[in-house]
Amino acid sequence: QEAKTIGLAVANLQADFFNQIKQSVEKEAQAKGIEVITVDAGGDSATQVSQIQDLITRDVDAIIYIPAGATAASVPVQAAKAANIPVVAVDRNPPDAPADTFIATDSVAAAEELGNFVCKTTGGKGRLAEIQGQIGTTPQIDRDEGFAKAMANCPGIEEVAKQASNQWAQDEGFNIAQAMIQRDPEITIFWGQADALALGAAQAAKVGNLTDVVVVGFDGDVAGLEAVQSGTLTATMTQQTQLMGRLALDSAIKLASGESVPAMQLQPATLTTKENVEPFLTEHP
Amino acid sequence: MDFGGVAGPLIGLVLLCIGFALASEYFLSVRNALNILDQVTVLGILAIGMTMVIVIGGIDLSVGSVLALSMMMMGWLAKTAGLPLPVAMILGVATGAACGLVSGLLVTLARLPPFIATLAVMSVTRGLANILTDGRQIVGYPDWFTNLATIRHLGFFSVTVTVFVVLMVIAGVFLRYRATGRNLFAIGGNPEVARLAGIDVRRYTILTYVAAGALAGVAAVTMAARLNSSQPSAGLGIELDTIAAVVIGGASLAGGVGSVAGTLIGVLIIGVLRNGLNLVGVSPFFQMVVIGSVIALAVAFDTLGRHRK
Amino acid sequence: MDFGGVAGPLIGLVLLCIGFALASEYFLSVRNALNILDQVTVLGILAIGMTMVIVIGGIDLSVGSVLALSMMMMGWLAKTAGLPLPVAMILGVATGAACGLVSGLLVTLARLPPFIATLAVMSVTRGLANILTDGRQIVGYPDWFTNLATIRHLGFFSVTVTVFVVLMVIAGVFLRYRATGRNLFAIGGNPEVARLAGIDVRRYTILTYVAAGALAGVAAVTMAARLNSSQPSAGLGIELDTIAAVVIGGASLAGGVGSVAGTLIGVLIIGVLRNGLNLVGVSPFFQMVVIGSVIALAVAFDTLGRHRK
Amino acid sequence: MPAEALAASPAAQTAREGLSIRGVSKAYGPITVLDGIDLDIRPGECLAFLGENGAGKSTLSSIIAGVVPPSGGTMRWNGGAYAPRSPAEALSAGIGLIHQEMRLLPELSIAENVFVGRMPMRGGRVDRAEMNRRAEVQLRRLGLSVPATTRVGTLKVAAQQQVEIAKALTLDARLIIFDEPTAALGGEETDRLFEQIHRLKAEGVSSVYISHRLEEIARIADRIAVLRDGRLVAVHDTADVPVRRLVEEMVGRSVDRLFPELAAPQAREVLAVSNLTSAQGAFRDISFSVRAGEILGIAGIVGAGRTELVRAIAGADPLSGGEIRLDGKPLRLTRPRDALDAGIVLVPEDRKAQGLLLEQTIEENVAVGNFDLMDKSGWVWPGRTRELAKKAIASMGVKGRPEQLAGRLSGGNQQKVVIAKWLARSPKLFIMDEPTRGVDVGARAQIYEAIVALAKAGMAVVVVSSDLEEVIGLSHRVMVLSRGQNRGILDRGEATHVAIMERATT
Ligand SMILES: Nc1ncnc2c1ncn2[C@@H]1O[C@H](COP(=O)(O)OP(=O)(O)OP(=O)(O)O)[C@@H](O)[C@H]1O
Ligand SMILES: Nc1ncnc2c1ncn2[C@@H]1O[C@H](COP(=O)(O)OP(=O)(O)OP(=O)(O)O)[C@@H](O)[C@H]1O
Ligand SMILES: [Mg+2]
Ligand SMILES: [Mg+2]
Repeated sequence: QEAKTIGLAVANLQADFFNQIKQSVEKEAQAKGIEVITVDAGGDSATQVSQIQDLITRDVDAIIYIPAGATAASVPVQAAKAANIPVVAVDRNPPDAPADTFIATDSVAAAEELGNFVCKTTGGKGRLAEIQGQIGTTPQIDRDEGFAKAMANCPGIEEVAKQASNQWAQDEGFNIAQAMIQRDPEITIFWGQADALALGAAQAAKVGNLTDVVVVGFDGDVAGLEAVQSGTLTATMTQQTQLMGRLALDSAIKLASGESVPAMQLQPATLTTKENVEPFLTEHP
Repeated sequence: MDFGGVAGPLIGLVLLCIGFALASEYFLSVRNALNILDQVTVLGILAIGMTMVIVIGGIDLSVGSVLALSMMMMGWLAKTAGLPLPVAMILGVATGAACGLVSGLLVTLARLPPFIATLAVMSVTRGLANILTDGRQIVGYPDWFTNLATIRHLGFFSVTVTVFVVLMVIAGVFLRYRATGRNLFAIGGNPEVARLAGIDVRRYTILTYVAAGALAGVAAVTMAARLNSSQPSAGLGIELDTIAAVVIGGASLAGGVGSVAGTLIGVLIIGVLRNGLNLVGVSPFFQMVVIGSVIALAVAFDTLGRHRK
Repeated sequence: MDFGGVAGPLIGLVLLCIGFALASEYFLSVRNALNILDQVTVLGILAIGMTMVIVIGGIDLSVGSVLALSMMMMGWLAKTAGLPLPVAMILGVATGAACGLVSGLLVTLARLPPFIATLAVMSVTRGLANILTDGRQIVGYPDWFTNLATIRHLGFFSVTVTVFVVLMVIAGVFLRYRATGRNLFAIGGNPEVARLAGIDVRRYTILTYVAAGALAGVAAVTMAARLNSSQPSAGLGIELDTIAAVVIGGASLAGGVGSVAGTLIGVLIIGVLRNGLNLVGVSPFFQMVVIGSVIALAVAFDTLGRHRK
Repeated sequence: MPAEALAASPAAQTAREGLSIRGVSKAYGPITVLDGIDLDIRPGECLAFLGENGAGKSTLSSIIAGVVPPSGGTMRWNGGAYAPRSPAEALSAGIGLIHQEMRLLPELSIAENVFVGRMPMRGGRVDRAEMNRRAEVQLRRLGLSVPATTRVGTLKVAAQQQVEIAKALTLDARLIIFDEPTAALGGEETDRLFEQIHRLKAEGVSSVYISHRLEEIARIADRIAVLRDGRLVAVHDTADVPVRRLVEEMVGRSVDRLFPELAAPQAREVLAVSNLTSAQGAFRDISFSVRAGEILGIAGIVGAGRTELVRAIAGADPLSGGEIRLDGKPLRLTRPRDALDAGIVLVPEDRKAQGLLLEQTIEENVAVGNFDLMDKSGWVWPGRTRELAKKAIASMGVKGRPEQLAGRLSGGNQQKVVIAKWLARSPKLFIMDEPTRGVDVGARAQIYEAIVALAKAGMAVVVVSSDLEEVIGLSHRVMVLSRGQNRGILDRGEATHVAIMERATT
């Protein structure tokens, strides 16, 4: 049986990371002559359950599921399975009902690598301010965990501030960082758990006339990469969104035609600095 | 039945259905109709409460957040505090009612405009919903619980859809045929007139917000069953959808006008739109454009029609 | 100056500042004061337009989305269409004004309730903002542009803050000392009385929404400079903050009451709250609880005080 | 209750039955509105409250009906202590009020308005059939025959007032307070109402009747309580008190004559209307003219189309044909501003809905629409606004300060503000629709004086009124409308009650 129609349920297109995956899936599908039906949950899991229901009604051959909400809901996977439609989970996987395959970046490892880099560039010394993502979400928890692992091996860096954002948004990052600088003008390192947060922090550092701060982000979205190139960000972890999109589509096609794919397909993220950012900007991995 | 008030939106709904039936072969089927009912259950239950609030001339921005708090409270009570799930369900609904009580008191005793009172409650309850588990969701409800939302008895209605339909009927009868229900229209028309007629405006106002809160609690239980989890981010932004549904259904934000039948149609218009656009495969961004336009059209159609009369 | 209308919120603001000054040693400094001004610029510019809309008895839910569309339009015109940035900036503001025109026409000609008209525009413009670049953000503005938001001239005001302050003053003078401005209050008080008094209610209503849209466009340029990018998700949910600021500032959602001075205080209350809570290091969830409570308290304080008079 | 039982021992019953008010006072902040009122209302009597605007009549009524609490004093009702905390409590004790500001629920039906808060139930449901039936019976008695399912918002002012009255009459109350029930009614409807009050009397129900029309009070009241500045001045048996005395008591001075002398109009024609036809069908083919210095009265029964006619001339309503000339120049009126710019002003019939911004100050109300008088370039100077407001207040003798909220003024004073506001424009044509609705005698005399002064100053004046006394006493000529048509224009000599009514009812 040949796959013709693939359903793509995106968590939230307002987040660049998801949007890039979506674009990659659509681009790849167009090249392969497959129809993709995209739905956007706008971050709400209940909406997403409805949308998956609609995709099932629409009789798609496979569903690519990027779960919305704090952590992945299992209901969509169960519903699809009940209708004999294979599911490819991307970024997050429902723990109690895993999808047929799971494609994601190994966030813990990536965050640890980033932490080690920070330790190295600063010579293992400095005052660290951390801007977390939305509390309780999988990426926030994983990135916290990975970075903390690295910091445990880097005693010279002192964590002086840690504050969560609500929407992973740049404006929030700006305001939170501004407050942090107000409290402690001696901050030397900003770690934003997403590029947007890091960019906000960088802007705050600029306005606050902080020189020689190291600002690192995560995701490697276009704005983040350009900022790395211009030196605004010291480094970011580039997730291979294009690759993940292609992989998701390929897996979906394979599953639809009855082939098997590995249950876990974790992708590494690339530590990106001024030295290696160039190719990523011309073609995002 | 008297179609007076709901003829406009009803025509809109029918047109919409015809359009989608033509555009997508998957639209017109019993299964899809049941799907739509499934999908609008939460919105519909919230809209019942919102109808009453809007009829008395108020507005409730907090429904989405109250839903989230009730949902988390239920989950927390069942999972962390170890209460039996049915008890936790009841306490979840009670949580919603308590939030409604706060809104009601803010509106009547503190004399806050409903917009502000419920905006404040919205912010506070969203915070509390997150604080309860530090932003994490609660998963792993027993099967019987999720079955409430997923198993369609006799091939038709799941328990949650049944609850929705029953609540609609009760609220419809209440607003049309009970003196108490009619009094709500008097309050919305002019609270001073209502007071002079011996209606206890304060008490009714408070009770209306309590009812809306309790219904948000019921919606929360429904959604938890549907999602098989409790999420602190649930219901984000749903208040605007709910208000839109009620107003599309012919209610006036100035108060004193509205009906449950109209609201049902409003809810279905939104549900059918979302479902149909997904089935046709309209891209998400373009969906926003279409939904906004249809809302404007539906209400314009109705108000212009009414004005010409 | 006449503190009549704004005394209540002003006291609230002062209390808040005293509280934060005691709670955090970092709060009370010129630099932090400038930070706060920076942080409220976008909200403040939006609130100016919202004040006028609320004064005429309307409401504008679309400001956040219109901001996003204007921002994307500016970016798209500059980056993709290749227009010079200053021209794109002007066209960005014009985009906002055009959206306001649509809202105004929906309210006056199609007779939609402002809530629904602007809700529809909100949905449509958010969709368009995303469609323009398929949801991608636009980055890489020239330095001179971001400097508008970041460089504090003479150690004090950045260009964007200056624009905000100037707009506040203009709007304040307009609403208090121009016949046109006073007429807006009459329209909000009772549109029929205003019409019989020779005021062209329709025209003024449309122009008010256009002004609010244009101001959302100005806010968009400001935000783009501040963020050094254009984002289709910008301004999500900011409409509720904006309305809250205006109402905290003493305006009435029933129309006919409001002032720019009050709005400024409302905006500062929200700005100080956010900034102060960040300085004290309060977690975001607990911030929601505090912000909701303070909003309720501030308005209750004001309305109860007014009622006692 | 059988009438014989009442007659048996009246003295004993006064003690046990009826309402006795002792030392009731009311203050709003520092302002005392009622001051130590002692009054008895006997069973089966109709007691009138008489007093100037702002004397405290409505406030006293509101206290009796539990709408506002008194600041001091006590009441006893049928022998027991009576201190209602809400209208609900007063209603259940058998005391009802029809409020001066008729405020109905425009979106609901007539029947639902009549029975709001106490709908008849059957089998757990509202018994709509019964409710509609009873409402229709009551309305027919009042002379209004429309289906009880009609939406109240579609009714004209007069019919709405009748609905309000029907509401009170179906209360089953033992004491009903009518606060200016006839302000919007014509003679016919008033007669019907009086029949109903007589019926109540016969059933032993007490009533309080408030009106500024002395002749009505003379007809219906058994006794008259005169209030002035919040104090009870006197209580009279209606039979033995001359009108002159009443007026003196309520105004505190004597009002020699209500209507001032008219001066002869000039020859110059200011307004010439020919073949005017409403786009909404309220009137057709109307022609008349008004000269400088002339007062033209427009009479007619309720619903004759008078309001629509003057609104159209003021640019507020659309026309479908005919011509309006002002000073010989034809006007094209598409909106009120056009009329204002041409020099036509209108004092509308419903001051609350059309004339005043209730939540704004007197100053603001006077200024709106008059900003161009103060500064052509559109700037607003607080000093000038204040000055204009002060002048306006002085010109009409408004009891109020510029910074006072218009909604807090008594009805008469509100009316004066609306007139004063347009006086400031020195218009060419001054139109007033029911200018003295709800206005006390003293103030009425002042308003008449102002109207005559306008004419003397060379303005053309048009006065629409349902009060025949008023049109006759005030006008050089009277035009009578009936069912949207001009039934003739009567000169001052010919305009008698009979002549007008004959034409008005054809
Ligand atoms: N809520 C209020 N606050 C302050 N003053 C008030 C309020 N209500 C009424 N008053 C004042 O009380 C006085 C008496 O008012 P009331 O309405 O009883 O007069 P009235 O005799 O009924 O006059 P009218 O004939 O014009 O109806 C007026 O001066 C009025 O301004
Ligand atoms: N908008 C309208 N459309 C159609 N008919 C109308 C409209 N407004 C009023 N009418 C009708 O026009 C007639 C004249 O009404 P109008 O209010 O002018 O009477 P009036 O003589 O001023 O009496 P009143 O004392 O009630 O003011 C009425 O029969 C009314 O029903
Ligand atoms: Mg009165
Ligand atoms: Mg009239």
